[in-house]
Amino acid sequence: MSLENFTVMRHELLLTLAFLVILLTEVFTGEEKKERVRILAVIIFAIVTVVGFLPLPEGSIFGDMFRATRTTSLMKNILNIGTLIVFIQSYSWLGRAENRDRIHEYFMLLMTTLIGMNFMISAGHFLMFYIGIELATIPLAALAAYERFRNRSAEAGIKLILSSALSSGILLFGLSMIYGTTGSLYFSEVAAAVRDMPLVILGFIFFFSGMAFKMSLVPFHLWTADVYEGAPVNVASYLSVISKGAAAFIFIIILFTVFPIIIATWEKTIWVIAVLTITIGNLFALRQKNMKRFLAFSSIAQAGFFLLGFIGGNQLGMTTVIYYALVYIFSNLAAFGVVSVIAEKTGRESMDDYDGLYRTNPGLSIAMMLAMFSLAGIPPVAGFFGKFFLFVAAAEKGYYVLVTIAVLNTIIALYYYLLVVKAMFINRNEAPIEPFKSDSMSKLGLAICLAGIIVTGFASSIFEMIRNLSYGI
Amino acid sequence: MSILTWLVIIPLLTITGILFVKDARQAKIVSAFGMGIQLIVSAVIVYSYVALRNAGVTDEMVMISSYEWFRSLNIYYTVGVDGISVAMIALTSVVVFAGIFASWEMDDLRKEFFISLILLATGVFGFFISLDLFTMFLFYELAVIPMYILIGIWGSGPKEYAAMKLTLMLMGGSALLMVGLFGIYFNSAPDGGELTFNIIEISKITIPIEAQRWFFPFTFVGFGVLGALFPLHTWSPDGHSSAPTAVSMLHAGVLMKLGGYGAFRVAMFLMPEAANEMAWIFIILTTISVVYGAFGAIVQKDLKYINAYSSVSHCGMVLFAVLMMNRTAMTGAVIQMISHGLMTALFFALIGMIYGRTHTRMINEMGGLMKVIPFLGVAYVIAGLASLGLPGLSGFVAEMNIFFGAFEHPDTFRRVATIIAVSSIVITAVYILRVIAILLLGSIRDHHFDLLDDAKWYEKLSIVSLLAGIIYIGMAPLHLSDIIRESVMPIVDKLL
Amino acid sequence: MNQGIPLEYYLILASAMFFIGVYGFLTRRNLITILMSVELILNSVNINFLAFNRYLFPGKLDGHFFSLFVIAVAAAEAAVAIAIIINIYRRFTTINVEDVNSLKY
Amino acid sequence: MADFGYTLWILILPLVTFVILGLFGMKIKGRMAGLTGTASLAVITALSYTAAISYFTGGGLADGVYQKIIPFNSVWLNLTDHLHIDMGILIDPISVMMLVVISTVSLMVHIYSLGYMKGEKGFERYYAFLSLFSFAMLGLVLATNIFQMYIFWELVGVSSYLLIGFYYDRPSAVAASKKAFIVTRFADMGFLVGILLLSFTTKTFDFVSLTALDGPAITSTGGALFLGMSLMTWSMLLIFIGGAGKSAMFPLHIWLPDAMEGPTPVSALIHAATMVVAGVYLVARLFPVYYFTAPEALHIIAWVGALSSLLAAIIATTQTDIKRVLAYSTISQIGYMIFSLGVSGYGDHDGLGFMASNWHLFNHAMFKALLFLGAGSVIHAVHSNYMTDMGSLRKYLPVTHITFLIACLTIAGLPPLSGFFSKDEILTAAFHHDKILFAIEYAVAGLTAFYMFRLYFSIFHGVDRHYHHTPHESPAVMTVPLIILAFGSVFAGFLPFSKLVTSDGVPFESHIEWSIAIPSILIGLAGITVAWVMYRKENALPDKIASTFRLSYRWAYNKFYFDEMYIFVTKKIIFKHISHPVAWFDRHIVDGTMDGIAWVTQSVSSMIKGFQSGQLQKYGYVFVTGAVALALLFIYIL
Repeated sequence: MSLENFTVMRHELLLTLAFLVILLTEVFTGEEKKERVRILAVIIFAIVTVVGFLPLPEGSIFGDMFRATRTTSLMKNILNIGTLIVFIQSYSWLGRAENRDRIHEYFMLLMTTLIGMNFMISAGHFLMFYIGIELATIPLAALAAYERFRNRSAEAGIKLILSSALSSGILLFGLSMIYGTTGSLYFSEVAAAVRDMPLVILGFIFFFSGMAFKMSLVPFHLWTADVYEGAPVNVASYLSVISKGAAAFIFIIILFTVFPIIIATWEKTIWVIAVLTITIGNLFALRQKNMKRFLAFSSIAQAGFFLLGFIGGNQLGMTTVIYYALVYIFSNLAAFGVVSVIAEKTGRESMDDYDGLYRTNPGLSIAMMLAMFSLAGIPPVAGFFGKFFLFVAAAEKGYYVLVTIAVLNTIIALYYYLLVVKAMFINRNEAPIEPFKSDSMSKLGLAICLAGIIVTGFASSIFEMIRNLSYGI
Repeated sequence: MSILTWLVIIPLLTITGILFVKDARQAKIVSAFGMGIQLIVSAVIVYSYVALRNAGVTDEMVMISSYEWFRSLNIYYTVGVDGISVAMIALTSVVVFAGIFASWEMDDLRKEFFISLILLATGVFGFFISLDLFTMFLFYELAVIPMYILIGIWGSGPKEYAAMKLTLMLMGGSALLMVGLFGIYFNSAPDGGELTFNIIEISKITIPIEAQRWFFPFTFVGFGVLGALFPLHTWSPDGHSSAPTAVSMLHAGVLMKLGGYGAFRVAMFLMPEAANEMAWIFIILTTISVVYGAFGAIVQKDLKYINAYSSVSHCGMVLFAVLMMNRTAMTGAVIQMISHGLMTALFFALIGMIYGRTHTRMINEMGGLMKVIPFLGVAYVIAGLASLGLPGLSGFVAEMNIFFGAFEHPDTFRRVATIIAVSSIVITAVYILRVIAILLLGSIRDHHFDLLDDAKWYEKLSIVSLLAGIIYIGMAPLHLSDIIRESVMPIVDKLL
Repeated sequence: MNQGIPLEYYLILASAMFFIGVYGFLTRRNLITILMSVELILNSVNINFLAFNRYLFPGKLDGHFFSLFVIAVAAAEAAVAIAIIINIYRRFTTINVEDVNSLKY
Repeated sequence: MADFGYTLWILILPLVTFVILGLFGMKIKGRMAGLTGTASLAVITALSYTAAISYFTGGGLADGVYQKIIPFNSVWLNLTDHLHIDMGILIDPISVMMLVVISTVSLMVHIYSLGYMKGEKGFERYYAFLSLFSFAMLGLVLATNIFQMYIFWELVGVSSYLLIGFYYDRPSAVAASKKAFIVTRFADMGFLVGILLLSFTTKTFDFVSLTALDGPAITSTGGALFLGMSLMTWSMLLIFIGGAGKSAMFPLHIWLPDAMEGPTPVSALIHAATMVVAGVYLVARLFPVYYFTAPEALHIIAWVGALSSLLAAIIATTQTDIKRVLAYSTISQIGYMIFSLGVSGYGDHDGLGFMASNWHLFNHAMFKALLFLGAGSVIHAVHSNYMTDMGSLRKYLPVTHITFLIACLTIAGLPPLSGFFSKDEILTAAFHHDKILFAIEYAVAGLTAFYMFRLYFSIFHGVDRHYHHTPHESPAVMTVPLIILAFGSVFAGFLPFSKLVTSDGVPFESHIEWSIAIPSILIGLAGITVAWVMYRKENALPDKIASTFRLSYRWAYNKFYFDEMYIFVTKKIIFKHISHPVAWFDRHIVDGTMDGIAWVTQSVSSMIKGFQSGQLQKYGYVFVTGAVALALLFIYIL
């Protein structure tokens, strides 16, 4: 094993490097210059993101415990893009006085979780996968509790860490059963040895619920809304987009590569869970007034839509999941971006506060509207393409009933997304949010998201590229 | 680039233009200019279509151009027209043009209004030129969604409720439609080969009958919601009554036609066997629509409600005719779409103009308006007469084609349905005359109305452009009907 | 060679621990106790892994390593959790889980 | 045969006039508009007369038979593979006769209106509508096919609507116009369905092939039986419903008396002379089809005609509004014509009823237009419609008086005035067909004489009402048309009608059957005498008779409560029990379902909010339960 082999770990290594750079600057910068870490982090991460796109050799190291393929590197790049946007969006929030001494923590913790996710995605062995998943979760709990002086932040932190501990416990218990029946923890060996027998199914279901927790699928979703609401906006957006996207990626990889043999079982599971998730997510989102909570439930429902790509086990399915994740990253980050700008400037987070927003802040309203339309799947924005292709993927395998339930659910979803649009454009308000100028970093973040929302849909080459890198069972 | 694509590009350019004008007042000038050009382009398309046909081109679709889009799913941006779409394009551009002028006095958020309106129009144009189900669906939804904003912001009455209901019901329809499209797509290559969304390609194969049985209802009902198929029409009264003038015009005039157009261009053309099997269910529903809408209109007091129910009746007639599946009835359906599009747009324009003057839409609060606003009054009467199917105006031509086509079937069921549908012409007369009598005739009930002004130049322009269409079709229907008669043949041939 | 305690015993133990842990998680009111219940769950997993490795697949060490890592990760988890619990105590002046419910519906 | 290409102008001219007056009428205001309309109609009249003369003087004859000539025909709209709607001109005896009638009366009315409508607001609109009507009516009679006829039929209806509602600020006029339109529209629905049935049996709309003895209609077997009558009979009956609606036949007659709300010249033109006889024309046009394939329908037609004439005559004896008396008289007379067609045979002398009907139509147009215009002149003078406000007007309105008297004598059927001849032929035809119907018509003849002279005596004799303004004779522009029409009424009886208009186009000789004519003259005289006794001088006799037959008088006075029945059906049944429930159903059930779905979604959403309790342990509980449930589900069930 030569040193060159480590280049397959480029994403992880780069991130680690970036992590170290931030750590060192932390150490060597004076108190008054700490704010500059923000810009440094953004720049470094931009470089990491760009470098991630360079061609990469495929391969595996550590005795196939770590595998890098073009698919995984695509997934990592997508996560990088999302994280970059989150970094940009966090810029002004981190500038607050109370956050000043902990700016580097924020970046380091986020990068750590991203490293964890990258390991998760590249895992070839359940141990690597487990380490990745914990690395991606534990720092997030710390991040959720980032705002030390707010009750809600602390509550979000404890809810996240304890729920995730329970979920990883159950996941591990499931894994132990799978290990007991298959005798290995290597993906490739498990895949070969897995059989349709009760213990395996039980193990798989436990494993499944652990993953479902990560993706916040019903009924394992209950932490989601509380954590999103309590956590700082940017952490919530990271949780809802990057964390969920990564979970979806690794979940589809594991389903496709480790459990193809018991597809008959997990298809049914996913069918049930998808219906539950979409429906319950929508029903909860319907009533929400707090924007973060609202987006939390909407993201639960969105997670349900991801499952439509899982269910067929087909190449198109994986394509659409990755594609939709990309679209979803842009859309949801745009939404969270607007929420975060408004929360930052005015401290208001309720949907009622958005009444009449268009008349005072047209730019933000348009961005929010596009985001909502994209999430709802309205043309011509990317969400339409994403949803359409997801449905195509499910329909390809003949899951028409599921597709019908899902499309009918899009109507409920449309209803609550339109409520936001209604608040901004239609409702009148005695005391609307005052006109304000967003800082250039927020603008940049939103601009990237909006460009993504618009371009990703029409640019078929993106879809085709993803398709070429995807595989089915 | 095909000239058809300009139909999508021009509105988009117009929108860009509106974005860049400083003065919101200029927005309407830019819109009017853009839509004027659109009207000219439509005229050129009609002309070149006729020229092509005269030159002996017998292809089902002409002016086809196609660009690859999503290669792996075989999705193309494919446009092309036949006589039906050409006619619909012409209708749309006239109605949009008239709509711009009908909203000349829009004062609140004017730029946004025109942008949304033209975006809606873009969707409609795109829908009519699309030959690829994916793009067609995309444009379909694109046309529906601006309605929410348009009604919500610039509407009146319970606008939020109406806008939400309308949007959700229409999108519900499109959700069903989407399932139907998937069914079509995945059965578009029953003998192996590449799946396709291309309508012409699919029409060449036969979708397995089992699949048709499943997906025909989805597709038909999906389009039917927009075509006000009973009992899924209830978005129409509320939506129309709350919408601002130009939106009602466009929506009732053009958007509802998407339903009828899609119903035969997609649902029936691609799944003819199932269409034949299930026609009876929908014939019953549409017959109910026709009579029910008319009866519903009789007792309404709000002008817009009357017209909305009337639209239910008339659009029911479109679907009714479509389901009769022969050349005459299909021709009638298309002419009815155009005729109804023109006259209902005219109605809504007039209602908007009257409302703008009297600030009420309740017929019993008005009266004798013919004296003070003769131009609008006369136009209203003509629209009414067109609506009740007076010869010499467009409605008659359409209805006769429909009745004769429907009656051509020798079976008793269809004939009885036809006779029931024919009865709507009497009921229509009742409510139209009732409105005219209460609204325009008699003595003036409120003395504030003595001082009303008659139509302004832009209102006249709007009205005259619609009236011209109604009268032209009514007086010399042969051109239009021959163009359409040729074009419905491929569809009818498949259905037989 | 396995004439001592049969595998089943370990598995029953592990299952019992697992469910005791879950039960504890669901019923204990003190956040620290809940955390301890989680440790129970993780330890039951460890027993499972070790037992399976030892009895069924003695040739490899996957299970052993796995439990080592689980222990390490559990420690990290506990560290963060306790840090947050301390913060909870500061903010809410209680570590009763039922009182930490300002976020709901 | 002569070239009739110029007849196209008969259609084009009034349309052009309408468009010009309609678009620019407001600009050219007043008299000019009237003169334009009148001039255009004068040209049309000249063309019509030219056509008639050249047709009847040999231009239309070939082999001793009047031919159907189609100088112009072009496809207007293609319907099915067999059916296409044409627009064209058909010249044959009845259409030419109708041309003469329409153009004459219309011209008279145009001229008369110059005086009568002088100073009215909307003068140019009035002439525009008159032109539209002329166009529609001429198009109707010249139609080459049944569908063209239907088209113009509708246009006639709408122009009638517009003209009845000319005084649109009067609620009664508005109501009347609406009623007229809707009732005739209802009848037209029958017409349309009839056309549908007919055209799909015969695969043609064309009158020439429909009425050809070897054509598809007459040679058809009649189609399947439905309720005991063949499809053809049904279709012809339905078509007749259209005719009955336009011609105000019982029970669709209710609109006509109300239609008198329109300006009087309009009543003269549309509701007396031309439009209302469209039903007669329609049956006459399709007469061979009726006769050969739908004799049952023809039988019904005869009864409808007879009943209408009787009922209308009875009602007419009790009305006091002079225009209403004339309206019922019109219904009664049209009943005669319809009846006459119903009892007619086909060919040669058997076709006497056909000839008589058309002849009566012709004569009736003259004298009824005269009566209406005369009544208009009276109304113009005293500003009232009620005979109770009139009396002794002969002193003030000499010309009107004389012409009105001539018209009354004509309608009463006294020789040698034109009414005598045509009525006599009708009675003769009836006598040979059915004795009961004959008796009814005899009675009607007497009633007619009675109510007309009741009218006459009440207006021109009796007490002098001491008018506020002394009534004075109308200007020449109004009296000259009266005189012309009076001439027409007197001399039309001498036209050799049986040489011109016959059922099969072959001229025949007709004679007066004195055995029928003399009793009818006597009955007419008896009616006049009774009227003379009762109304010559103011006396108590009419009231006494009225109170003696109180019940029947009240029934007749209230027009046998037909209006009330219709109102009951429309308001109480259609509005109350159909439309309101439909509207309610739509708002509450159909719409309610949609709202209900939304409501259910919202409530479910509220119901399940308890799951998100904020309690970490509850979350864990759901988590574990979910996992276990899934496991159980998949291990044991699926």
